[in-house]
Amino acid sequence: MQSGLRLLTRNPIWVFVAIIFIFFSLSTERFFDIANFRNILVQTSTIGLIALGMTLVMINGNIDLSVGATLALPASVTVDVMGWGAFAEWGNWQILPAVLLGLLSGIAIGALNGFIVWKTGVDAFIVTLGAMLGIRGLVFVYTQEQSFFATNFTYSDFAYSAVLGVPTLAIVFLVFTVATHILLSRTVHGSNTYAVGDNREAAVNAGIRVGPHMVINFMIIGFFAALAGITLSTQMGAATPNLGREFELWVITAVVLGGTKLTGGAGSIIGTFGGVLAIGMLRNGMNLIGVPAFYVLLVLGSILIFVLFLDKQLNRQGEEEIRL
Amino acid sequence: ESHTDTITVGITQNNVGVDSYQTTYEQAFIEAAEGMDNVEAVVLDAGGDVARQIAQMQDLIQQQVDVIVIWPTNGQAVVPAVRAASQANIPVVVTNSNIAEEGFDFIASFSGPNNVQQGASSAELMCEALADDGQDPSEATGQIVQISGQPGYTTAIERQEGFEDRLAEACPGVEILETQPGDWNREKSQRVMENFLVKYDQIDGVYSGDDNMGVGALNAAKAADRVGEMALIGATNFAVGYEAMAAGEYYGSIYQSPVDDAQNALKTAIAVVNGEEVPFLNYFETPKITRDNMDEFSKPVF
Amino acid sequence: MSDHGDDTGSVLRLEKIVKTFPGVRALDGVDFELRPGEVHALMGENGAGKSTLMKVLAGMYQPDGGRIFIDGLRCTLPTPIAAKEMGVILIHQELSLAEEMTVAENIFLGELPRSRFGFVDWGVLDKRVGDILKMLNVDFGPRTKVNRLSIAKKQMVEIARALTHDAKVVVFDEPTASLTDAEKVVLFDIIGDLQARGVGIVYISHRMEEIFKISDRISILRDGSYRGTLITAETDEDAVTRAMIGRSLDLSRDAGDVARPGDVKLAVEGLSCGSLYQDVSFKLRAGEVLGFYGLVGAGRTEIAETLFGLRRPSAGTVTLNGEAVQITSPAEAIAHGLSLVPESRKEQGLVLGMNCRDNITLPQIDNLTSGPFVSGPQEVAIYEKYRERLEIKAPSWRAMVKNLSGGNQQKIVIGKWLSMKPDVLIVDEPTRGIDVGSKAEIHNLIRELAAQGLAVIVISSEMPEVLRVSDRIAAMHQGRLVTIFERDAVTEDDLIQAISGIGVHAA
Amino acid sequence: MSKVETETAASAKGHAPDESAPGPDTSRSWVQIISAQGILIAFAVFLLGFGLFSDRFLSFENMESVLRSSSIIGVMALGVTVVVLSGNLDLSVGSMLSFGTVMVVDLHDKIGAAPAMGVMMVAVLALGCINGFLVGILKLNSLIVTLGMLSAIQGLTLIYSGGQNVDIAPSTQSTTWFRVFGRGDIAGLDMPIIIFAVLAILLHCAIAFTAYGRRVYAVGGNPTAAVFSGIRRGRVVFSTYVISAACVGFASIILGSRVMGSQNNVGQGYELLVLAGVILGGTSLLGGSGSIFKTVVGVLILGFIQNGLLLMGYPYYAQWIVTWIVIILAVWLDIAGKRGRLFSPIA
Ligand SMILES: Nc1ncnc2c1ncn2[C@@H]1O[C@H](COP(=O)(O)OP(=O)(O)OP(=O)(O)O)[C@@H](O)[C@H]1O
Ligand SMILES: Nc1ncnc2c1ncn2[C@@H]1O[C@H](COP(=O)(O)OP(=O)(O)OP(=O)(O)O)[C@@H](O)[C@H]1O
Ligand SMILES: [Mg+2]
Ligand SMILES: [Mg+2]
Repeated sequence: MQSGLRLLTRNPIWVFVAIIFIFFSLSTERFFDIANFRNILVQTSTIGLIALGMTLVMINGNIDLSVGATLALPASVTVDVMGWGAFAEWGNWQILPAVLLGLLSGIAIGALNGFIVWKTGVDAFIVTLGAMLGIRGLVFVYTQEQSFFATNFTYSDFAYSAVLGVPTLAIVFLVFTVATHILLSRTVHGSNTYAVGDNREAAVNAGIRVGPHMVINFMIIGFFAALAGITLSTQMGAATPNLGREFELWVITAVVLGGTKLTGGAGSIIGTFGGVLAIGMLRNGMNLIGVPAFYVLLVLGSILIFVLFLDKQLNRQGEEEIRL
Repeated sequence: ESHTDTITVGITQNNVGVDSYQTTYEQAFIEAAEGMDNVEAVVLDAGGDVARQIAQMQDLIQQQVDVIVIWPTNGQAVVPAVRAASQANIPVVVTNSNIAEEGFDFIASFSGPNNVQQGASSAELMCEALADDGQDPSEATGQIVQISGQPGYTTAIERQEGFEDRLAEACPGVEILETQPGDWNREKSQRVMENFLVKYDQIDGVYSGDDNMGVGALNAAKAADRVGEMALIGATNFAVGYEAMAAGEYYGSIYQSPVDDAQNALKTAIAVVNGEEVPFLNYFETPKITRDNMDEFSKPVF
Repeated sequence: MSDHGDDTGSVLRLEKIVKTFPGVRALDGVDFELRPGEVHALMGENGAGKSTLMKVLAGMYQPDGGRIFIDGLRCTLPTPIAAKEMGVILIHQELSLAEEMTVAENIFLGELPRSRFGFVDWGVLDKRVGDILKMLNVDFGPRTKVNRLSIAKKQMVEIARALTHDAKVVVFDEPTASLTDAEKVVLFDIIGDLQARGVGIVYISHRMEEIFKISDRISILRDGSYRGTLITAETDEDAVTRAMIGRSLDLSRDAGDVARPGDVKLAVEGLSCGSLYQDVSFKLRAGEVLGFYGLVGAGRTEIAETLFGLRRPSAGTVTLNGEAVQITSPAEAIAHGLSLVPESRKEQGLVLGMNCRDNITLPQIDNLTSGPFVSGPQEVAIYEKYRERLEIKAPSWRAMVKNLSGGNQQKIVIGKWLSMKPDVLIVDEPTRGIDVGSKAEIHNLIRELAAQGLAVIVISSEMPEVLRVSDRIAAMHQGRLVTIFERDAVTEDDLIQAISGIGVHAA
Repeated sequence: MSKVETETAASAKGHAPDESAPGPDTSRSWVQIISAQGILIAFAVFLLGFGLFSDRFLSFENMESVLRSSSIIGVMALGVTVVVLSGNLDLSVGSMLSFGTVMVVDLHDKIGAAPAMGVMMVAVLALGCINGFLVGILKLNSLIVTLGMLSAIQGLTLIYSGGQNVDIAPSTQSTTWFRVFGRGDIAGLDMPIIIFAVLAILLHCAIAFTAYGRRVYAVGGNPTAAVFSGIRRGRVVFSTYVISAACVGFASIILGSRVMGSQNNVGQGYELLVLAGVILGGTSLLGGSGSIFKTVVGVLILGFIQNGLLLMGYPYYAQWIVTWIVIILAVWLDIAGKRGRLFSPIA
């Protein structure tokens, strides 16, 4: 009981998830429906996958604002490569090298960001703010402002396929959620992720190779952004150069809602998963009950602030606290 | 099959609130739906984000609406979502800007303006404007600049394409000095135009992807005292463009009514549900408008 | 090999180490030698270069000149890892822990035991940490989160790290600054164990009694240069002090300053703050120094913070100059003539990235304006006054405080609050980490201020300090004020008994 | 972000304690020299470089054009600098600009220029107060609060305007004195530039030379120590958001007057450009170090990058890539100088 309570105060987001779940279930009969839950999972998978990587990077004490732009490049690369003449004879196998190249391009961008953060010592916020602009520029250079279209419908069929009634994209998301959870909570790399974010100097002094460690986490988020870009492009059967604009804001929102500290050193995948679900359910629920578009923005913004406030209240030490 | 009870029409729009056209469209659509007693509309807005539009398509499919109207954020990227709707036996009507050809098999109809044609019409206006008195428009010469819509969006791409292709045919003597995006934004295009004005000593004409940007260009030209040297031509006539035209500062534009656009889309959608025959490309008229013929048109409400 | 020289018996030898920072020559050709199984104390004033020398040794700074020999072999130590691999372990002056993580994770930070596929082997970890903690005789387990520990316990975690390695050299940089007496005993036992295993120990401290208790030799630094090595058994405190600061100290209390207390400045009645402390009452007169003595965690800091408007009392009254007051913010406290020299200079006392002058004038900046703008000359005048008075060593008022040594930083904080000309001055651990010379100065200063009519509260965990500066001493135990002793009528034993809760008879 | 603080503190050993008087210090490397005035040197190199490639670049006409188009972002960046100096962020300024501009333009024809400006200012300041209350008084994280406000204010704007563009009627456009702010000039110098310059000087003096400014730096440098020094931190933080909002109000007036109309998303994405300008100038996101003057330089560099590349005929997205590189290089050189070595010492 007590530990359950502690779990809740540490992840107040799940309280919130429960509240909106009940609210929407009562508001519209279309919400509480297996098919709708599948939808929510698929819809959140894009932001969700990136949020997994963002959790690692933020626990590390860094942040990645460039994920929205990063996502667009692998999406374009994948759809483009698939259409290359070299793979014309490969049939559906042409998807394989395309996806691999796409993932690689995302990982490379992550590595570049991480390497700059490591070697220059410039704050990740600044490095990735620049990258957010620059990488979008690269995407425009690469695509020449054009959208790419996947002529192979197998590619988009994948997005709408399901295994045992569960959409494949949802499965991909859930599998990676579990994998990242294990990585973070059970492995040495995970422990070091917390240590580096908690007290970077101490981590350096303790002999953790902080630089390469951070690069790896940036590569992981690059991988996840690429994966998200590719799954998104399977849903579209196409890639557009504007893909993923403002995603970084929603990803960060989800991760912070999930209880990860912006200063690093604390956070969890379970919390992030809750944060992602909360945003997904809010969006979906408001669509279903027909909240006018203008009010959706107002509601989402207010809720974000409210959850932050709630979190603060739950974690207060009460009247004895020093007032700074 | 016939629908005796209410017809539910789901619409997912591109980006309401980004400009008046889309907002007016939305209002007209809702009004038109309310005007029919057996129609119920579920109105969604994708906020310009493809991913969100796809999610909205899924939500509409999930709600099993009778017909979906989509204003694509991107003509190619929504094809699979449209396909999924058609596989769920929900007919889809595309509105305002068309989807890629690959998706034609999955839609019941397209209702909207012909953006390529609009670009072409603007090109013709440009030739006329640059021709000296009595000169044949095809003989016209001059140097012009182009301010395009937001890069990567279908409407912007189609208008630019239509304009450039037709201009090369209709008056090969007119040269496009440079093209820069104004992102459908008046302030942005004002800044772009300011740069053009510094860069080029002589600009004979400006083509803007819509009047909102066109008026931005006009503002800049006025501030530099150079309105006299150039002909300004836009598209999607806005109230501000109409007024500028009346004041003689703006040469011409393309008249496109969001109300027509919305009503056309809704009617097409209802007809599709009722199993009526509709043309596959259901364009509505978008005539040229200049100072000479502007009396024939009522001032746009947006 | 000629490099070997005559150091066959030494585990570590530093030769002519030079390290300059812009504007400061922190180390100017320092020699140092350490034998296996020896405790070698390193002493010197604040800013003498002790920590810098040890950071060079631990691979954190690269020397600009000089040579390092470990086990007679010349080596370079480009990184902390390299130093660790050479068997050199540094226990930092400032705590360096990952607060959100467990004790076990901190102790094995960077070296967590792995099972297959990079997973952490929690079983092995718990066992190894458990063994170490048993040796240290502490009351927390491997899975306790570090941010739940008191400062002293955190210090023990730092120390525990040193025991995970087969170290050749262990450096303790002021390890006892926040330890209780009981914890010190454990620490000295551990040092004894290490010694017995042939490990060389470098021990930095400003506390003479410790140095004389455990060290074999004492090396002395002054202004970055080496001033020789003394054999502990053959020297005395006075000699060491003279080597450090160039003169002897008179540690007796001035006879002339017997306080003639004036009016009651501050009266506290039944003050409580939740579980932190309860029912605290005392009176403080002008011209009087009231010492607060107790163990870490006894609640003294919290009382000070409450008086200063940083905590809301749950009960009780505070009377200032005969007037009941409710102070809800430091700004109000200052307006009432209160000053607080806080416990932690880095977190609470200083804006590290600001220069010395701006730090000192910060609380009164509103009064230093001419027209709408801050008046530079007025500010500099205040800075100069307190620099002279407190003998602050800084290149100029423009120096950022983060580049000053700990002791000089502390003086900046004291100067900042003295310059407010308060009625009531509260100083919390005023000499933590301060060298003997400066310490004596600060003590004299406190006495002097009292003689001028100030009412002073001194919170300290060092018995000699409270005894030296106070007129009366309030002993605290677990959030309760046990007794207030008259200084002249109290013995050390009385105090120890009072603060450890022995014989708490109805007072 | 605060973690980096420990790192920079640890690696700041190369920073000359006395910047204005180098004294006997002989160890200044080229990195330090460049970085001490790095941003100004970069600025000069930029101007010269572009000047070589385009003869129009250094013309008065072009300079004025760049200054004018930088003035809106510039005015906003002044306010954001104050917020950043006190250790927080303000990402809501873009939405707030949309809100202010839509409001002032919409009200202009309805209630007249002066009342419109007054009402808009009050409304925008109220939004600033909400930011200030949430971050300063409730002490919620500023990044998330202003991110939430970004979205909420966008919604408010759309609700206010019903999603319609707003315009000042063409008949009044040429007669209203409201046109002065965006289109007027004094002695040939455009009004937006003058407003930007005046606000920059005022704020620079307020931050660099007054007691208030000192408090802002102290709160940004070490909030806890500031409170212990009797500074009412909540009020200081609150006030920075009010200042930021006021700057947005001024920017809205310039924008509204310049365009004489507004869309609901005019300010979209401005928050990041503004922040880029602040960072480029060298103001630390950790708070406590930087200046208004630096921000002005940073914003102008952004403006000249955009303008120069355009004049040289590069596609618009080239400016994004160049901005990326310039931001990282500028900040890198800055901190490299402070720590005395080019690469981070972290292994
Ligand atoms: N990172 C740095 N940058 C500039 N100067 C420094 C730096 N670190 C130390 N110094 C200077 O080097 C000198 C020696 O400092 P150090 O910390 O070694 O003194 P210390 O003997 O350990 O003093 P304390 O007893 O106060 O801890 C001081 O003058 C200090 O100001
Ligand atoms: N039992 C405890 N568990 C966790 N933290 C503690 C405990 N006791 C004290 N602390 C923390 O240790 C720090 C020092 O203790 P505190 O300030 O309460 O005592 P104090 O009487 O002021 O003693 P001192 O002045 O010697 O530090 C405080 O920050 C407090 O939060
Ligand atoms: Mg030291
Ligand atoms: Mg204390």
